[in-house]
Amino acid sequence: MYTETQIINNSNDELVINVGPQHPATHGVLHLVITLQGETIKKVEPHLGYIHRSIEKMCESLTYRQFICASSRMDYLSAHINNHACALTVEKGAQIEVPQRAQYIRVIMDELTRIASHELWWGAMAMDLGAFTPFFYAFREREVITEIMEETCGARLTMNYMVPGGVMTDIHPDFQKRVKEFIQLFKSKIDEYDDLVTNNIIFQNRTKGVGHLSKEDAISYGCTGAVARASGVSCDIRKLYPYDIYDKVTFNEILETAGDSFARYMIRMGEMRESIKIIEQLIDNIPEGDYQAKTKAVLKLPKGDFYTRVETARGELGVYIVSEGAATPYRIKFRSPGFSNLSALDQMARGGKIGDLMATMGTLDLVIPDIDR
Amino acid sequence: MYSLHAITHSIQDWLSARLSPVWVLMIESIIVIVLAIGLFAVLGLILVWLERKVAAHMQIRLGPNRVGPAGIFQTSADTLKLILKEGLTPDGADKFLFNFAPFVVMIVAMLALAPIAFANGFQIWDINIGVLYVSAISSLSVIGILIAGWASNNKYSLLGAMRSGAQIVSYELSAGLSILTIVVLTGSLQISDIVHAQQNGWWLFKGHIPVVIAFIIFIIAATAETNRAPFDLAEAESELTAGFHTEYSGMKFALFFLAEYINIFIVCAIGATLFLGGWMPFHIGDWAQFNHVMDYIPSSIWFFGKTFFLIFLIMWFRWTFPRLRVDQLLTLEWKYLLPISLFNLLLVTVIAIMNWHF
Amino acid sequence: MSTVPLTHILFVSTALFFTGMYGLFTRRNMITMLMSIELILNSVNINFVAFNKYLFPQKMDGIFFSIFIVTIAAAEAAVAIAIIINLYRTHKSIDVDDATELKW
Amino acid sequence: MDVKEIISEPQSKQQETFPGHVIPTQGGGIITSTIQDVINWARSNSLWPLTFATSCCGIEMMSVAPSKYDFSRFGFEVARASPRQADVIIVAGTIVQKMAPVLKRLYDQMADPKYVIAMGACAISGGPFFYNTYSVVKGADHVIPVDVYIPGCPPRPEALLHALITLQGKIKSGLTREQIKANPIQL
Amino acid sequence: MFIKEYISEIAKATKSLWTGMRLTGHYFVRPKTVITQQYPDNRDTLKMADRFRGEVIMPHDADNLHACTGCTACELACPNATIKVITKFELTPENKKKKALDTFVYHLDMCTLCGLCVDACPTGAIQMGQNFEHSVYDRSTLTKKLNKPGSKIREGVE
Amino acid sequence: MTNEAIKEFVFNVVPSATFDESGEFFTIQIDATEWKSLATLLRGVPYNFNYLFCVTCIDWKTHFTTVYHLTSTNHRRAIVVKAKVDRNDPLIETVSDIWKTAEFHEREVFDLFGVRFKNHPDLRRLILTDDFEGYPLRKDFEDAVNMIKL
Amino acid sequence: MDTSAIIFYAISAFTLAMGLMAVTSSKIFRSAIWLLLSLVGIAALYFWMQVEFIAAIQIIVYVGGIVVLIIFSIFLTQQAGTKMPKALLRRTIGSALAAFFGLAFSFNLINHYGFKSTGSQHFNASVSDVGTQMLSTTEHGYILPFEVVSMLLLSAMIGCIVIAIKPPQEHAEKIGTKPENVSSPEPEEEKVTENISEPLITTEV
Amino acid sequence: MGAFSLIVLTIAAIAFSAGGIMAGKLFTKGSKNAQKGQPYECGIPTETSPWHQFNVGYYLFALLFLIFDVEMVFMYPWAVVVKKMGITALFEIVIFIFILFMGFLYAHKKGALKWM
Ligand code: SF4
Ligand code: SF4
Ligand code: SF4
Repeated sequence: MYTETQIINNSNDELVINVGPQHPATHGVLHLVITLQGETIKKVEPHLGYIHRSIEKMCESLTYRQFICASSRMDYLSAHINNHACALTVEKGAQIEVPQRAQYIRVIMDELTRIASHELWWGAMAMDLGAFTPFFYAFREREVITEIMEETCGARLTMNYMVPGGVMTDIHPDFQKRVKEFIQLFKSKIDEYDDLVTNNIIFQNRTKGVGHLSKEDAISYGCTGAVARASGVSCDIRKLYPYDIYDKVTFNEILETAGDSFARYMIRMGEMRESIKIIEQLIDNIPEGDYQAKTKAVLKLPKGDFYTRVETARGELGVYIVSEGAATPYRIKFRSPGFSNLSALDQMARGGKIGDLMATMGTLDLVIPDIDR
Repeated sequence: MYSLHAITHSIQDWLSARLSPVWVLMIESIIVIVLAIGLFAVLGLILVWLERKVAAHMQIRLGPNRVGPAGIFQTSADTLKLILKEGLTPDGADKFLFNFAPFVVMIVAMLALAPIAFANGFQIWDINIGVLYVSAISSLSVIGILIAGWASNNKYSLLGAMRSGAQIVSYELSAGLSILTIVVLTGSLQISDIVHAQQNGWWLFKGHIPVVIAFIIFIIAATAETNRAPFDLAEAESELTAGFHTEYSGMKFALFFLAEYINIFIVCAIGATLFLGGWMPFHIGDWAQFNHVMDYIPSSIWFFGKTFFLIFLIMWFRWTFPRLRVDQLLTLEWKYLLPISLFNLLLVTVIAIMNWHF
Repeated sequence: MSTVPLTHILFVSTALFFTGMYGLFTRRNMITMLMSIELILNSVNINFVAFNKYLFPQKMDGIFFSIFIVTIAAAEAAVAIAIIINLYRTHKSIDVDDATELKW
Repeated sequence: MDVKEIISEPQSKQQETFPGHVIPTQGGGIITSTIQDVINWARSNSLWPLTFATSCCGIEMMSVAPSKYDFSRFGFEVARASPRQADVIIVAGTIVQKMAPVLKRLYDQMADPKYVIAMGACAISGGPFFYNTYSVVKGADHVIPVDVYIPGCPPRPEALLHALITLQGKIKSGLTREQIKANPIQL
Repeated sequence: MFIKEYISEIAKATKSLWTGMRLTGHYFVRPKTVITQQYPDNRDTLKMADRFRGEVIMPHDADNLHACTGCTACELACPNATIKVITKFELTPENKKKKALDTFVYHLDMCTLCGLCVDACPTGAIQMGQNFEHSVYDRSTLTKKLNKPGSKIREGVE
Repeated sequence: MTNEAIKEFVFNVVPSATFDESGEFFTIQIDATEWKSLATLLRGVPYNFNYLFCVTCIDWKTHFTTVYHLTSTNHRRAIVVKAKVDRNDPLIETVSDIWKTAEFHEREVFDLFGVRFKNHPDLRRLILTDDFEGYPLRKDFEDAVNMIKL
Repeated sequence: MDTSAIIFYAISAFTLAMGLMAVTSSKIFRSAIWLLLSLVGIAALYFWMQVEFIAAIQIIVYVGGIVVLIIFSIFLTQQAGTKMPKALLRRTIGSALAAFFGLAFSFNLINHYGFKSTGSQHFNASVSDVGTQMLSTTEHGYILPFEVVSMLLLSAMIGCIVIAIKPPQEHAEKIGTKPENVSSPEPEEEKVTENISEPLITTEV
Repeated sequence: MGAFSLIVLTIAAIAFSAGGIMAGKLFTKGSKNAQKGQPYECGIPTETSPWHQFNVGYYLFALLFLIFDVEMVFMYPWAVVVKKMGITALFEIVIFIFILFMGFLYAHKKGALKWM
């Protein structure tokens, strides 16, 4: 059935192995066909589509309120940010003015999501490299975020909290208090992360100089997020094209120049700290007011096309809506960050060892449904 | 002072008084078989349970606690389930070797038990080349893994087997060299001699820093030889799914699983014997009163206590560190451990010859 | 062990020796030939130890000889396998017949 | 034959000869309930999952492992990467047409006895992707037989634990899927 | 010098490893840090957040009355047609034909728990329930009828 | 750099190009045949559009439009190029040699729309199975078995 | 015939059988495993003869070293699962006959000679005796061979390395190196990359 | 019990393993299907035989290991008597190790200890 996986061994000291779709290291159902010589990787060929859920086709028949719901299933780790991007696009098209309060809440939620996502990445990456305990420590803090989310949004993962024109409900009365508690907790725990993983000699040896991606390649492959920033490409949408209130907060765009797995790791660790900074700036200043703009019952976008870029935990997410003026989009395209980042995998992994591939994959932080859509 | 020594001797005497030597041998063999199998089963159950509990507490969780008090029957349930699970053989596998491999690892693990002194006088065979014998036998364990990896007809298995092959043979060297440091100090390979040489203090404390270095190297090498994280490349889950036992299921898999833990026990027992005095209670020089108090604790408890302490160390490693890459693993051995242990051995020799140790 | 005469041990080692010989003659594959040679060396070892033990129990030269034979066997195996693998790399074959025909 | 008959018939016949509770086994033989109970006890308490997750539900499945929910309390934590050693496959996430043969193969390659939990709306019915999608399999039970269904999108970790307890209940009862369908067991 | 570098390298490595071990050791000896909630045992004390979306429910009051008018707004709002509202025509006391709810079919097995239907409902007839223990052996039992048998619409709900 | 400058620059190479400034981004509309030469120019000096961040396609029932979103890491200006592709024989030149990311994106477009990219190094189905029939994101795609219409 | 004799014959039979299978098996990996078992059998023989030291050496060097090395070389060079080509029948028969006659001749010789000793004398080759004699510089000492052995091992090691290490350039071309950066073909490429390295300005959004 | 215990322990191991496997066979009947016997490769059918030449740089380590292994064999008798024999033995072994260490350094310099 799968003619694409029919592999012919032409040279006899090459070995072709499949990693995935069911493999603990591919974090889902990515299928990599790896050509090995000894244990040295000669070629990595990603095969996608094992979780292609035809979201783009489906969205063509969903209304602008409903399709946001589907978008949180793509990059479920940045569900809020995905929803945010969709909401922004619809707002841009329908020219809805979002109340300040909603913007603050959205940004706080985004940054919380980013921390949660990076925490999961951190644990899972350490697990890829064979350390199990970080996973548990990471989830300890992540659970706190999840609880905060659940309290306000009503769900733990696929919150569906952002709607065109604002957020679905107002924040929970305890929200600010709990977020502040979390910030305190997190600040004390992130040093533990450094003790356990960052400074660990084995970890450093396994990631430094591994999966190198040059700056030119990063741009040419369209990499975004931590992957591109680790190669020295400044590409934080929050800084370059600020949306909502990102232009009002001060934070640094973390840049590294090494371009290897360790640089990508350090970028994400730095981003968590920056996110904390952003939340700290916002959490006490949420203005009073509406949390949702008044919108029509049936949203319709004018004819034309609308493109929004936001920075998810994985990089730049683009939502491209082509509207014909109906209540449903004519065509939707999600430009997912993982898709482009994945295309650079071959470049990064070539010449490395299988163990290096795991380090590279781990620091790429792929979410496969995001790539397949 | 009570010891198992007396019990074994009384059994021996009782039997020899009544039966002909052949029968005595037979009955003794049966006793040994039953004891060995029992030890295997109990050790397997306890060690797996212990590991899960240790892991859980390091990971701020509880670990098994629903099957029996504190989950102590968890591993029994697991074992029973594994026994009752279908043990399938892949079609493409070399069927004979595939089924033969678990036996090899089991036999190797069992044979290595022979010279271990579990308590004062409680030893199956006090072989005169004791530690050499153990390192010889444990060098066999790689064979089982190679057979298993090859016979499975699976790429992951084969890669895993080759990795562990290179790894185990490499680390045998530094393990052997650190064993040699103690041999130099005691001048005997026999386990009982080594234990008795530590009557006035364990080598770890008597032998200055070189012995401590040797001890550390031994622990590292033991971890590597038993394919434990951070050296568990043979079954590197995130790279090679389950490594050399990817295709094994049911009881055959359980045997590999068990053999891994038994091997840990054996290397730790050897480590405890060499560096921590085996069943020898904690003695300080010729401070007779203190030593006498210590003697009241049975020797078997001393032995198991020390062994389990080392096992705990190895578990601690596993739940803390990331896995090494294959080349780093080999570099660690060939660039660091081997030269250091060679040099260290010479240092210990000087100490031994000069009688600088206590 | 008194009931087993020396000759029986010698029979075993001789049989092993000729088993190795047979392998050496029939096999055309270098690795299997190497394996046959190991068998032959081993049979000699048995003899050394047995002679030492049965005939000259007060000396230990047989033991020493077998130790040195083991050493030499190891060195020989190491070098041989290095050669075999190198040969394989250049010729993609480790058949002796192929190796003799090709210049290398 | 009607499923109810399968259950009722041998029971009524055998009850007279055997003192214990008698259950027919798959192979046709009959084992008295005590041995069977012990076997089922072992099986139900040692469910090793396959590390199989396709999408969002997989994250909640992962959340069951860490400290807060800690499925190791049930002895589930020995997650195996190889289907040969796994007992239960938790279908966590959407199954698409391309994945279906893979899932089938994984299930086929597992050693008996094996169990399946369908986690989340997608695995039960296609869930959010039921309509207007061309690539989603409408429920994992079209591909492999499923023992326990947990609705939710995604189900919370407690719900997965509940499903595992439910599965344990099923294994302890020793009944097959059809038998349970015919007369549902009470937990 | 080579040797000095060699040794300092080893020392640094050992230190970093020890730091990690100290951390795990730290947690190992402190059982208080264990944060496990023992799910089936804590069922009585387990309280979901009140906004938690576990399933869609239709509250009925003591007289077996609900607030659903059968307007199908929820059905339209649902992104994947989880809800099927079957309506019938009832005769009002004034002998006028009035649309009323016959069966409110809810496919729990398909619901994404997004809450859009609750948002859309003009009368607040449906809510998100907090129950999450839905595991079943048989998929067909997940298709639910939310209005209780014999239930009627509450007076005064339009 | 202004829209006018780009307009002129493009106009010199592709006289048939039309422009659209109404949307968020400056849009160039061209025909499929001119795309490759335009792309080469845009990538080169002076504009250096080195970052192709989105490639997609729209099925207008009468024709396809492949949409390229370009930006430059130097001057941070995004433009959109829309190339009209014949629906019956969808063929357009690949740009994967100019932007490496295009290789994957073009494969995806090929997979879902059936637009063939000339000289693409490895034009195979990326997401769907090899034996999948039809191109699902086309508006006339029908799949009676799997696609349950609401 | 006592227990010890029975054990001896059992071990011998095992060793011989495995040896025979090692040289006749048509699957090379199995052949290696039979060889391994045969070597283990020989080690058992040494244990039976109570020369434990030699037995341990046998296991460490032969089984743990040489056979592992052989298995590795099988992995490296062979389609290990496939059957090896059958040897020519002529050659098989010839070798079998030669071996058989050799065997018969030697048996005859051994029988004829009839060694007298039955091993009644106590024989003790403890490791310390071995060590003492090995290191002693007296007439019966083996110190010279001992040191020469190190030279032998040294030369073997160097030989292995020289033979096994491929010349670097050949090596580089065999193992997958990083591909050349697939750069855009147009001539302006160089300037473009220069542009990239300029400080990034964020104007005109 | 002497060397006889080795036989006894071997029997014990075989009994233990075989007993377990037999017990499993007795109680569990596995189902059969076409996929079950196929090698597991992450859910994708395996195309090429894994019994294929491997080109892994490990074997050089195995070669070196063999040499050092033999060296260790000589060191055991030495270690036993070194305390008795004193400085001469130390001297002898220093020469012995030194010569081998030369080889080790050579290997290091040639890059043999780097993994290919
Ligand atoms: S049920 Fe919901 S959460 Fe689970 S996989 Fe499907 S869409 Fe994701
Ligand atoms: S539940 Fe609400 S929205 Fe749905 S039919 Fe009833 S009244 Fe209308
Ligand atoms: S919660 Fe969402 S999916 Fe469920 S019935 Fe309501 S609208 Fe539909």
